[in-house]
Amino acid sequence: MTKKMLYAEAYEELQLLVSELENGEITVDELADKVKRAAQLIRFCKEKLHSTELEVNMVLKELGDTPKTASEGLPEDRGGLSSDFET
Amino acid sequence: MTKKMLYAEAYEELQLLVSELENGEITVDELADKVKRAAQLIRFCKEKLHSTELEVNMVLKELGDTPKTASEGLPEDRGGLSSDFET
Amino acid sequence: MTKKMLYAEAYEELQLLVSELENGEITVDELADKVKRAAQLIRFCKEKLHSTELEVNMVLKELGDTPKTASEGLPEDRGGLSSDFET
Amino acid sequence: MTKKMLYAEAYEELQLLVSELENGEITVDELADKVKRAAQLIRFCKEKLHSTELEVNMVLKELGDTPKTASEGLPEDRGGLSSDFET
Amino acid sequence: MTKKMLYAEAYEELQLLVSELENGEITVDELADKVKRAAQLIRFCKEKLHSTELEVNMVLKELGDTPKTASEGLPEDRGGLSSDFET
Amino acid sequence: MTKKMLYAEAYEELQLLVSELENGEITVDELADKVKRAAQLIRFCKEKLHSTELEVNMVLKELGDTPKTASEGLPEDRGGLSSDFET
Amino acid sequence: MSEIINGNPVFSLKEVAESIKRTLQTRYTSAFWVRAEMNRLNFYRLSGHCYPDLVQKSEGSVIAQMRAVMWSSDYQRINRNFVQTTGEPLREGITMLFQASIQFDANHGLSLQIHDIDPVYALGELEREKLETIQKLKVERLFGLNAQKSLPLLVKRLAIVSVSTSKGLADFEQVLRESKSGYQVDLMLFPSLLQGEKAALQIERQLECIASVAHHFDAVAIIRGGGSDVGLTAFNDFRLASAICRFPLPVLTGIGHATNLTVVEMVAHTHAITPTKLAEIILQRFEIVDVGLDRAAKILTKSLQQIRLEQHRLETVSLNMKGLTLSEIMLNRNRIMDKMLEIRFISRQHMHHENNRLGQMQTNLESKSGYQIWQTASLLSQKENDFFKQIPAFLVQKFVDIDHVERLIELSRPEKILKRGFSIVYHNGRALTDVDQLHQGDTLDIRLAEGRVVASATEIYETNQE
Repeated sequence: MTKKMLYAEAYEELQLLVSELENGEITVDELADKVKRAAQLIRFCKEKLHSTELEVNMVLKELGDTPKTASEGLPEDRGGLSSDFET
Repeated sequence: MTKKMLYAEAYEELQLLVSELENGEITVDELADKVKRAAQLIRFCKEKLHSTELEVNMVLKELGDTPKTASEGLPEDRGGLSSDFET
Repeated sequence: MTKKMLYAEAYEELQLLVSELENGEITVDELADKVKRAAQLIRFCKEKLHSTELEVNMVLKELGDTPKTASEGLPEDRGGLSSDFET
Repeated sequence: MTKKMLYAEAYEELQLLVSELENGEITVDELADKVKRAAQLIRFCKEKLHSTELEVNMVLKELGDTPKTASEGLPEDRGGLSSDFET
Repeated sequence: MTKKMLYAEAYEELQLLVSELENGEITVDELADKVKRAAQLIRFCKEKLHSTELEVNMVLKELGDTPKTASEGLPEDRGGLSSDFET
Repeated sequence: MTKKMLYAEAYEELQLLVSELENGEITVDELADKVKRAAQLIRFCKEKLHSTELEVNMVLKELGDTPKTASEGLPEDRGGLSSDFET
Repeated sequence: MSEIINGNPVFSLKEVAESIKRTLQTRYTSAFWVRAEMNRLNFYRLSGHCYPDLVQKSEGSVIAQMRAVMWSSDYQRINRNFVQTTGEPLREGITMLFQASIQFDANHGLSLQIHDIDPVYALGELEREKLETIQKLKVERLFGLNAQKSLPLLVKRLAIVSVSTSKGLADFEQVLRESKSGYQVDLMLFPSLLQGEKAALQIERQLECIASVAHHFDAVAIIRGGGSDVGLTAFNDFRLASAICRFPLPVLTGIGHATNLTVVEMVAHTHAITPTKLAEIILQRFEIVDVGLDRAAKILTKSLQQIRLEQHRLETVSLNMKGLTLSEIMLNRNRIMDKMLEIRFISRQHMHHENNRLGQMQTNLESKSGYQIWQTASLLSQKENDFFKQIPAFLVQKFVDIDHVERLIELSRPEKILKRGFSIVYHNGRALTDVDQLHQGDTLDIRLAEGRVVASATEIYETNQE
């Protein structure tokens, strides 16, 4: 089964790798592969963090653009939002 | 079941999201979606507050316009108001 | 069942609304409606303070042949207002 | 069966040889051959270690070259990495 | 059966000769031969030791020429060694 | 049967003679012959001893010329000795 | 004076009356105090005199009865004093303390002439009477009943029991009318006398009348002007009081007086000490409501505050969320960075360690193999020494042994023995060792170290013969 990896899983695996390394459970034979894997995981996590940050920043920026007090006037096209907002 | 969301519910959900964030219960994987949801909720709450404020202001303005003592003369067209007052 | 709203009830309801407002027991969702209702009640109560209600003719008619009264000039026709005010 | 020797196996054999030497379990007749074998093992281990070090350093260097904060902009060609990253 | 003598055997025979001598088990008639034999054995052992030492020293010298820490750079022509190293 | 006399036999015979002499078992008549025989034997033994000593000394001298510690370098021409040494 | 008829003295009625009068006058020379109930006052407007009936009752029945007279001048004085003290004129039905003297008139018979009445005692009696009324109301569970009626928040329709000309009523209406806020209170007057004997009954009638149209009214007000404290008797009347207790609407009183509360006031829903005061009380209720409404209107604006507060909270939550989100990302980024540094450090350390171990191994290998060779070599040379060291000693020992043997042999040589003086005696070619076979005269060949001697045996001795 192929599924996209989660950040949490990647981080967990990374932690495992580090603790194996710390406890000297990794032999020289495995070392290069393990470090490669760790690098892959780190890169993946960084990517994920970056994309999340971009997304979050965009959302937050949009939010920040709405006036602080509603009384200062909301953009017109948002009038429909609250009525669209259903659960 | 689709129903319109309440401000109270939205605010509660928002607070839940924030407290999850505070307690570090949100993984990086969920973060973007959760923040999006929070932004949606905030926007909804702001809308709701704004519309409520407009409504309240209108009501209060109307109320303020009615003279304090009836002896100063009531507007005629309000005679019907009391008769509309049914439960 | 339609019954005339009592002043006391109206005043009491108003008081309740006001104390809810004061204690912040009203959610944003209810706020506009509650404020509207309170304004309506205030207006109704104010009307009452300054309106005439006693229908002297009716009293005399009901008393029939026993009007021993020397009514000192009552307003002729204010009776209609209060009777319109039903709940 | 011919298989590539592992560092761990090599090191173990080496340890055995050295401890035999220490315990005087090696006769003069075997000495030269054993020392030759030990030298071979040491050389193999060093090679292995060196190549591992080169590999690890390269991986770490590559990793270190990625900007520290993702927000400072990632190279474009790494965009595909996270999506390639499946388990 | 003719086979090359081992250092260990030679040394053992020598020890036997010494103890025979000590115990007075050697007659004057044998003495010369025995002495000759002992000398032969001693010479053989010395030869053996010497050649072993030379061999060991050469191996160790070769090994010593490789830097002790791999990180200081291994000679290029030894790159193939580890891959030749099979068991 | 004529065979070369052994030092051991000669010495034994001498000892026999001496004990006979000591026990007075030899008459004056035999005495001269026995003494003659003894002198003969003594001479033989001495000669044997001398020749043995010479031989041993020669061996020792040869051996003594080889250095005591093998590490100080063995003469080259003795390299072949150990290989000649077969049993 | 008296005639004799049939032998008996006979007196005329007048004589008898005068005799009685004389007797009484001599017997009752001064006035005295009498306690009695004034059953009837019997005031004659024309003459101004009163002829009260006095009675004494016991358990409901009259046990003594006497007429009395109060002359106009006495009555004026007495009544003035009485009103002054008790707040009401002399009236019937209460027990009083009279100062009286006995009068006898031929025409009118016996009567007590009242000179004075103790108003203080009457006051006590009145009070007692009032208490009895209250007690009775309580017994009948009427007392306080009207107070339980709920007075509407706004008393807008008020039935008034008063006299149309009453100053009190005028004051009451004026206060209501002149209320600055222009509150509207509708009044309807049900006129009635408020003092005098008929007052209680009239009031009661009007109350009945009002009760029949009670649904038009919020309350009834009994209004009586201030000034005179006289004539409040009606308001202690039991029947009126009980009617008020039972009245379907709240009964308010505005009865101006200075003395103690009347029973009617006690049982009324609300009482004010003057009509003006009552009007003020009613207006006050309006005022309270009005102020309440204004306050409510003001508080409604508080809802805007709530909205502001809510907006502020929302803003705070929003900022919080923003901060937390960014710090979460930062935290994770730092974690990843830490892991990277850790991996770098640990893997380098690992390799360094491994390298050191290998170096150690190499060093060990060198030293151990060198030592092994050195040790073997030294063992070998030890053996060599051991062996060759023994050889010379071995040979020397052998030489010594041979020398020893040689010396022994040397000592055994015959020549050596002969030289020391020994000689060998031969007989028949054999060396002699005893004299057994020897005979006298045998030839003996004696051998010396140097030379020979031939001799013959001359005497032979056995060994034991010597």
